[in-house]
Amino acid sequence: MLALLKREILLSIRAGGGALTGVLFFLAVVSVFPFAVGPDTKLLSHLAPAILWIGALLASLLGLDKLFAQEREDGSLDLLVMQPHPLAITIFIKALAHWTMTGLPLVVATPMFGIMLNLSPLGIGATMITLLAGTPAISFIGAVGAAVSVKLPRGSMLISVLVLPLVIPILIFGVAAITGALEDPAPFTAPFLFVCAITLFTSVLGPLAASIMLRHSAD
Amino acid sequence: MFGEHASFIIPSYIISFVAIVGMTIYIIAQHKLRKAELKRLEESGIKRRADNG
Amino acid sequence: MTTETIKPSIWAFANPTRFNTFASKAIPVLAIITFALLAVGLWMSFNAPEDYQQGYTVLIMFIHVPAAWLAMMSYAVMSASAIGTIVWRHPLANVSLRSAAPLGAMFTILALATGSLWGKPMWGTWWEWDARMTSVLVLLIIYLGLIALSKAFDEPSEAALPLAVMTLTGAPLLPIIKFSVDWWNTLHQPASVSRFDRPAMSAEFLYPLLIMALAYTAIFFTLHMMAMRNEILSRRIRTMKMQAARKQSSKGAA
Amino acid sequence: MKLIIEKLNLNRASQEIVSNISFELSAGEALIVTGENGSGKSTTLRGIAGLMPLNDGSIRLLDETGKQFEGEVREYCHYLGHQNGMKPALTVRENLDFWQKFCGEPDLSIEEALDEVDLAHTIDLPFSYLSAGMKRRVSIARLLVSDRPIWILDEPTAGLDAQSVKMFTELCKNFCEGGGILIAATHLPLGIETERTLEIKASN
Repeated sequence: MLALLKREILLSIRAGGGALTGVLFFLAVVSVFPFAVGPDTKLLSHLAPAILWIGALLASLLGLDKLFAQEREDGSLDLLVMQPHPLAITIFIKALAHWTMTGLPLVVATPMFGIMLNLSPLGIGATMITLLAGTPAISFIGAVGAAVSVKLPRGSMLISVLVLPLVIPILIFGVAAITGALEDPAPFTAPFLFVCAITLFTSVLGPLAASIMLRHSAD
Repeated sequence: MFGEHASFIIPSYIISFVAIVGMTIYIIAQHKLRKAELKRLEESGIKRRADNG
Repeated sequence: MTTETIKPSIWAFANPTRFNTFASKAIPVLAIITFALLAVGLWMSFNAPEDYQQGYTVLIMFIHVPAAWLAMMSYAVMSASAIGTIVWRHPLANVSLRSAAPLGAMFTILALATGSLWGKPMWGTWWEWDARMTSVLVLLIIYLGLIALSKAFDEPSEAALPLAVMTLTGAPLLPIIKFSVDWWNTLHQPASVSRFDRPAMSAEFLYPLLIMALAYTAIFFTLHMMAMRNEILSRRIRTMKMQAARKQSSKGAA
Repeated sequence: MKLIIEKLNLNRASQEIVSNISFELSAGEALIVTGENGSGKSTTLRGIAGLMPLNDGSIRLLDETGKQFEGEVREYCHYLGHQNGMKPALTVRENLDFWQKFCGEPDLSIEEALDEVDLAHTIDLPFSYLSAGMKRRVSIARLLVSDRPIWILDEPTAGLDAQSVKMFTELCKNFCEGGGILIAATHLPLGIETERTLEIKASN
């Protein structure tokens, strides 16, 4: 399983640098916002948690279409499915690797974007923690979307349509937790714990559902 | 009738009616079409077999 | 040789054929029940007294709330069908799932449209990011995504499992979405009181509402059964066309 | 060890492709599956490899005492399909190393396996640099790096030149002599003593 993680990470570094593309996309989304909203720093810092989360959400959807479709194209999927390892664990690792190469770089890049959006250090910290806890769920649910559209040649739009409504709770609680950390009466712990709970729940649900799909996706 | 808000009440009933009846008509039309096609296929199927023999 | 080619199609359609025979008998009965319930429900609705707060707009509730309930019930029917597809691989389960999705979407759109028409005189705007309306909107996106997924495959039987898996993945997430949207709503508008939340509903509104809900349920099941019958027919047509094509090509080869 | 296939029946897009295939193979035996294009050779092999849901029938793997092996039969199989299952962006070594670790039961080392297919010199080249025939040979080397008692090969010699085919039949012979069970869809006989042929006809 460690071998799979290593291979996935190697692949995303080699083939076009999936990790960098994600951060680049994040940068593009974040820097487009001020053009739409105006350069008002006060407004931007108020909107910053939302901008960062939406950017992360969209960036996390990148590359999901390739998660299983590419494996299927080159015949690897058959071999992955045949092995004695529980398929759900294999999928869990693949989703985790996807997160490592898309979600995790965003967490690391957040301080820079936070400064650009005039977010306070506390806000930056809160954003990083909620992104760290929340973005894995997008990869886990995304794995289901990737699995059901594994046979569709142009599935990436469909995956986004299927996955986005399901990750709304993550967005709501993630942004709410940041707001909670910044503004006094609003709570931080409760929404943050919801984020963690949803991520844990989807880490089981996503790989299990995707494994049912891939196990029986006869060719 | 229906007081000052009639312009909201009547459209909402009309919309619901149109949607449900429209869906029903659509489904019935599809049913007719498919029945006809099935009949056509069955007839042409017999013909094809006759050609063979 | 001939028996061999016929065997799989008989095997595959044994149950659907029986279903179609059953449906032909059941649909008229269901239709009569639907009309009866609808007639009673509408009669009771229009004879309900004017609400002291909402005036006659309460009339919209009698078609809005059932539509919203049916929007959720369609998803429950779809989830049950999804289990049927995954666990028993029953062809009828997939037919049921595919047929229920457009109906669910229709009721969701009706809930949104009537909700908006109810909201305008109440809130003064056509759209309010009210907790219930927002959840129903998310539900609509999910329905449309599932319909798009079911249409994305060339071969309907290939869509069966993807559709079932996606539907079932959504099922446990729906309550979480509902909860999060409610939570989000109270966070942002702590003062606003949802118009749809009425602490206690008097019997004069409750009974017509319940009858209307039953009528809507009957509409759903009637249309669902009719749509399922259509789906089975269209598959039979497909199989026949494919067999004809194969016969043609084997003739060409020989 | 005995592989027993009974009344295999497979569907594809709700059309029956393969019907009523039964055979038994003991350790050291090879089965060559033949048939015209579209007759269901690949489907049969995929079915045995556990990659297609069985419409009917059973696949069992028994040991000498007649006891069934633990787990699914597919876990005891190597499958070589039309595609090679290798990542073009990774080197030959990285590709084989991954499959060896992921499949477990390491057998030959990567260097030894590549030696067997005469590709020792390509070990650090990216897989995408290789020619089609070399790619095929790397995926044959994959069969050697992990130990599996059953090989299921779908057109294994596609794209191989005469010399490589000879090398490959040699490998198959060795595998069977070592007590392996081999099922291959191929046009040419492998020249294994225990070789049998199963012809599949299109079911309609």
